[in-house]
Amino acid sequence: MANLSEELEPSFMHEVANTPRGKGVLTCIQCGRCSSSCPIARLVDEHNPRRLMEMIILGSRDEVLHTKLPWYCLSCFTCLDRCPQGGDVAEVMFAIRNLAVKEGNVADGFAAQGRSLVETGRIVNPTMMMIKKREKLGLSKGPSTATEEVQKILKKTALDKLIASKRTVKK
Amino acid sequence: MLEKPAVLIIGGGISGIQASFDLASRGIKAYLVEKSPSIGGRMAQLDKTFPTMDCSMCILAPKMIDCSHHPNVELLTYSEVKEVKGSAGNFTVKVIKKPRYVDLTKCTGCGMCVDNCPVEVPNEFDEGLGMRKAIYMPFPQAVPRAMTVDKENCIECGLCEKVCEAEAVDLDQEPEEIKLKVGAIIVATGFEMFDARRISEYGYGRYQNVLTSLEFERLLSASGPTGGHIVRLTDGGVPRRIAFIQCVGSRSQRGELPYCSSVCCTYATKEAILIKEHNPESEVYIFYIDLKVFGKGFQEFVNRAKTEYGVEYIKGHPGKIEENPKTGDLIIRYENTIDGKVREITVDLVVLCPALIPRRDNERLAETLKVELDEYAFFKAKDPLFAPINTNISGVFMCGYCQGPKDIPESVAQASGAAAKAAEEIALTSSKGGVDSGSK
Amino acid sequence: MKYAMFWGCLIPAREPNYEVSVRKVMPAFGIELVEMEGTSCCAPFGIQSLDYTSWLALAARNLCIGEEMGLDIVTLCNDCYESLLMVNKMLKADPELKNQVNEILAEVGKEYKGKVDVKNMVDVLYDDVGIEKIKDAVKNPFTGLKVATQPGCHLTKPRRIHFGEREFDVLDELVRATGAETIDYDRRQSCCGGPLRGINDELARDVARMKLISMKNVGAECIVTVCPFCFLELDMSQLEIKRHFKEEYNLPVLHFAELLRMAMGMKLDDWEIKLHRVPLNPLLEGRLQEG
Amino acid sequence: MEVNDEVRIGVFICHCGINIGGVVNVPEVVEYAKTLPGVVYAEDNLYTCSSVGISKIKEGIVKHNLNRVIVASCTPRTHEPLFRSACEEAGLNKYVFEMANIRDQCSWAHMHEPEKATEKAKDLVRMAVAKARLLKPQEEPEIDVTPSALVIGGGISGMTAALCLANQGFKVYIVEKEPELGGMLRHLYKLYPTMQDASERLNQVVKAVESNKDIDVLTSTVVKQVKGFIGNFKVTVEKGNSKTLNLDIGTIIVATGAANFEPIGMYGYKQYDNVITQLQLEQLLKAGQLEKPERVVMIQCVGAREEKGRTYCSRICCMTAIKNAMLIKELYPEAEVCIVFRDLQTYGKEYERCYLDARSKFVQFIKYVQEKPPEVISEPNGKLIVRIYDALLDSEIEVPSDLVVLSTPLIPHEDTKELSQILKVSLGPHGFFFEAHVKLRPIDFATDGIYVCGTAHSPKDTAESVSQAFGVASRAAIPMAVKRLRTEAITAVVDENLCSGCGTCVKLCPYGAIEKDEKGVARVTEVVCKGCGVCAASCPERAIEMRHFTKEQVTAQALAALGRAIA
Repeated sequence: MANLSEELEPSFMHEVANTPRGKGVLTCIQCGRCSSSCPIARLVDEHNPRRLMEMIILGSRDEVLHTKLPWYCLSCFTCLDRCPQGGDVAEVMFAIRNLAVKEGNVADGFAAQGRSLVETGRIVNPTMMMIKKREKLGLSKGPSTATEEVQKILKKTALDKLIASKRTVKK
Repeated sequence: MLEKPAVLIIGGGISGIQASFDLASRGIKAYLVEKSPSIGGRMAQLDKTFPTMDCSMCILAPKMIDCSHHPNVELLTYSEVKEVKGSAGNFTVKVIKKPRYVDLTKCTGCGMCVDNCPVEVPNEFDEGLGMRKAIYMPFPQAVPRAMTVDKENCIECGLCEKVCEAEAVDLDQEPEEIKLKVGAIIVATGFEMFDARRISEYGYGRYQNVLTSLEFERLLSASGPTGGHIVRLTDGGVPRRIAFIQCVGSRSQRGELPYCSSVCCTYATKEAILIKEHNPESEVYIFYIDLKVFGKGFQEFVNRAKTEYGVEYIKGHPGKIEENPKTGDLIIRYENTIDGKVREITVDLVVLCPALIPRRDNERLAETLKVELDEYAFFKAKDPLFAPINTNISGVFMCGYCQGPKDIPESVAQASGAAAKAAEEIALTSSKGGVDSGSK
Repeated sequence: MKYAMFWGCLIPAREPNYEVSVRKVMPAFGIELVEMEGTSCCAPFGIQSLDYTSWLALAARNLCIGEEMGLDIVTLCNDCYESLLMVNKMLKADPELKNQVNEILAEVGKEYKGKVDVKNMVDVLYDDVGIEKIKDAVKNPFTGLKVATQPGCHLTKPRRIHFGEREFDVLDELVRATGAETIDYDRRQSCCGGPLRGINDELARDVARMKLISMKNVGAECIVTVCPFCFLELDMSQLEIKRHFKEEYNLPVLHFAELLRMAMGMKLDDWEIKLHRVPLNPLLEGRLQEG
Repeated sequence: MEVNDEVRIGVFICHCGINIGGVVNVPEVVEYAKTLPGVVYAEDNLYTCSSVGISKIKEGIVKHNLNRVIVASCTPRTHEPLFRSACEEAGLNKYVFEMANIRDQCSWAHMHEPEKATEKAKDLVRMAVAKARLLKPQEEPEIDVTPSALVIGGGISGMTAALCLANQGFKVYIVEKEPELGGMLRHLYKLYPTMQDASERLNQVVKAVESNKDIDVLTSTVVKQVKGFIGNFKVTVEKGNSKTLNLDIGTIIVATGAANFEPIGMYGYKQYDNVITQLQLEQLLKAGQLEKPERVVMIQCVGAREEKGRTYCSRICCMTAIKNAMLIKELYPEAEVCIVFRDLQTYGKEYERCYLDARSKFVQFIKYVQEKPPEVISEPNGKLIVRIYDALLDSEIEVPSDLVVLSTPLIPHEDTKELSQILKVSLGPHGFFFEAHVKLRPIDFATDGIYVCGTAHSPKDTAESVSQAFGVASRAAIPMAVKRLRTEAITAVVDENLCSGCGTCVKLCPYGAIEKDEKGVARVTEVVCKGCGVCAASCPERAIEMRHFTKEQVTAQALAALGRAIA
């Protein structure tokens, strides 16, 4: 396991707890039920939700936000189901991802989804071939999309700028 | 005013017995009301006790006998408190003696009736693992040493009545109402076990080889359903690998019990040592969150389990248990949080340590006594630090697990404390009441 | 019963067969699905991972459309359901949060009032239609067919954990209504692996594989799901696993709407059958085409 | 019927339903008993312990002029008192009664060999007859109990016990070696879990004690000498090492509390001035002298739960650390607090919630393992670095800190050894007082009339100490309420001319019932003796004998067992 003795920032715990969906980190008693239930932790050693919570408590901000750690989670809520503290490990995961994205650390797949959302108002759009097939079957081209309204909203929430500023990830 | 000072004690477990014996020994009449057919409480179900490994019944039975033989103690078993009126120093209590359908003065507990009774039902004393007849004595050392007829399951064939040489069976006995005048009341109703079925990921109630610790204690006991042999319930074989899981329902903020039941880490250690004594090559694992070793001699007890017996303590609460339907083996998924590795281990038997919770009928009893319960439904102390034994009603005291999680020595000490507070109450109210009780 | 139909984007774009089945089955039970104009992405977990406020705003905007139509919204896809349901509940419970969101919605002249509810197709079938009516409509029961259901995490877990709502077995009961048998397999409540598609495809495939193994162990013959993500994942990963691990599972994946449609005697068109990467024909010859 | 006249023994043999009768041929044993010398009457009955059986014994004694009675049935442990009182009610001294256990030690043990079991039953009856012939009546001495209690230690435990006893109408003396009452609570600021103010609540109790006319408070006073036994203790106390007082005491309560361990040489204590103990921190908080720390690191189990030596867990340090952490957060919200622990002892109903409250206030919790304890290093600028191996992250981390607080265990006071000798009570492996039975007599001593409560018994918090204090108030009240005690009749007797004065018996007696007199001869205080027989068995000169189990009687039984005819 990496040596964590680089700069530890105790304020990181405060930062995550005050991020929406992040306050669950404070209820964690390190019991290990989430990591032993997580389908990903079973397959991959790097991903361990319990250890991630301990890293947040300790304040290893750099290790958590500037690596691939936030991007293993399936958001399948099994950990949330098993956590005796009603703590929100899965919810905290979203908080860390939001913070990571602010620092330019975005998993490629989600960045692509973001771009498609900003351009078309949807993540997935029917291909030309699919549109032809749908029309042949008497179906509409697909549900109508209020793209401009979406773009106005995303300008207000500055999601467009957020995705544009992607920086390379450390590990 | 009271002719003779008397105290009502509700609950015949070790706390109730100790409080009654203390009061009786100093000349105060003790009415000990116990809901089940015999006093003895939870301790009677245990095989051994920590940290000394005394056989539980061997140190409990003499106390039960001394208590029941004491001239100042009146045992009201198979009875319940129905109504309480009056105030400190002068309570009037109505107790309902449920019909036992056996005359206590005649029955000597010889067991002829049991041999002839055709009806077999699961025995609550064995947590349902063993069977008992419709006419039964909960356990061999029961006090009073007499049979009780369980009318729900009795088919009224009358065989027991026929074979009883002492003519003690009386199948048309009626409930009896008794009125008592007491100066103080002590509540000692003990605890129940959290229903481990509610933690569905551990499969209790679905997987046969997942037991609760009290069921396992019955397997360990010589008076238990297997005469003290530890067996797998699926195939009756001797289990080689056994895992204990702590905090099942305890320390949980998601709708189960948010507190620590205090005794499970230590009794799990005891049961682990007993397994190793029964079968030295067996492997025993204890999965825990924080090992609670705070009591006198507890840490040394755990050290012995680790070094002398080789019990393995793993800091990591398992996420799930799966059953191999063919073999009945159990696959535990856990993370050893010390080395951060997520692993699987296959064991023959899993023993869950469920939370210990207040008795369900504490609500009804609290209403009868007009005492407050706390948010867990334990009885609420007037002041947790300086008046832990007083309730909000003067003259009504409490001791043992019904006040909060504690082990046997703390319950016994607190039971003596309740006896002191009751005696103090009687001394104060009787001196106020004019007639000098002579003890000043 | 009338509902505002929120199709989402994955079903119309990738699985029109699911849409066709729904359009055929629902009217048969007197459920009228009114098209929603000018919807957008529901902001599923992918977008929630990017930005919290954008999630609330986008989901709330969609909810406003339902409010303007005065109809409760019905969704098919688990992710649309989870996103709209959670935002709907959060905004109803937290007026301060609602005002924040309405400030953003003001940009597009909309205001969230919290007048409608969000339902999933499974709830509509179970509550409004009811098991008995479904059983009556079944002409071609799948007696003996061993089905492993995949209700999906986003449909069942958040609402049960956060709001203590309904357990898993709603989909099982619906499947049994079509005459089929549902099997309990150990990894029933675990994830299909879909959300990691595009992020870590091998990992997604391995998670799916764990689930397939668990289904095969108990003798499942096919998989029935309601979520397009689970459908794609469990369907496509069987081919990848065959290539990579040389293991064959041959568990055809069906949307419940398709299963119900066939049980009601309607036949699937060829193009719909072709959209299932794991061939349906072992399922079709034996049972489905007589009706 | 005088006992020393001709021996007339009656033998009552029990079927115990099928428990004995189902294996042993009881009528055959009855006939055999009639052939034994001294036996004038023998009979069997289905249940000797039933009301019918008891009346048959009484009738037998009168009708056949019996002066010895034997019941061959089950275990004396549960039924001897019952049969002895039957003999008493029929006018016989209850010590001319002997039991033969032909159930647990015969019919149950040899369930599958009825013939051999019957023979063994005959042997057991023959042995009982051999002994019964030599039995003599014994008397249970009675003693008066002075209704006054001595409470050693004026802390919360001692005061609570004293108040409860006084309210029950007994005279109480509190002896406190410090110049004022209060004990440990005087040094505390707030009490967990309710955060009540320690001194405010303590003063209420002290006022109640000082204003109670039945309690005499003797401060700056120590116990010098204790003579006598339960109900009749002669206690000499010394006030301000000048005046001595003699007190007549019925029961003694040890409530001497415990001391704080000074972790000299550990984690830089006394080496760096910003390394303090939890108690010192609490006093700073109480006096409002704690400057705003940037980062506080608390280390648990300092000098406790060790491999060897202080192996015990001191129970209160985790909760003390959490309480002090919360107090610091209340005073300075931006201060960071980090608790480095091994196993958090937040047991019971309330303490888990305090732990979670601390976490919700951003207190960090880091787990270390015994093999890799933290290290405290001092930087040139006076700042401290705490190097910790975080077991839950399997990695070495360094935490800068401007205040390190060590959670240390409670240890016995130095004068505990001396007090245990004065009271002749024993100490446990770690120097705390050793109770009669850890499970069922946790606050009694083996020696009657002396009780223990509070941290003198073992580390515990205020609520637990108070509960135990009320407990000893009941235990001590029992002898004082009944005013007269009947004590054990089967006691040890020392033969002066055989005793060599070696003192083995004095050392071994668990109840402190033997002392050497001026002539150096062992003297038994009969009322304290429990008749356990340890002294008799270990006396190298065979100088000590037990009443009711004399050498002659036991030899006769042994010979009978070997089948020799009874002389």
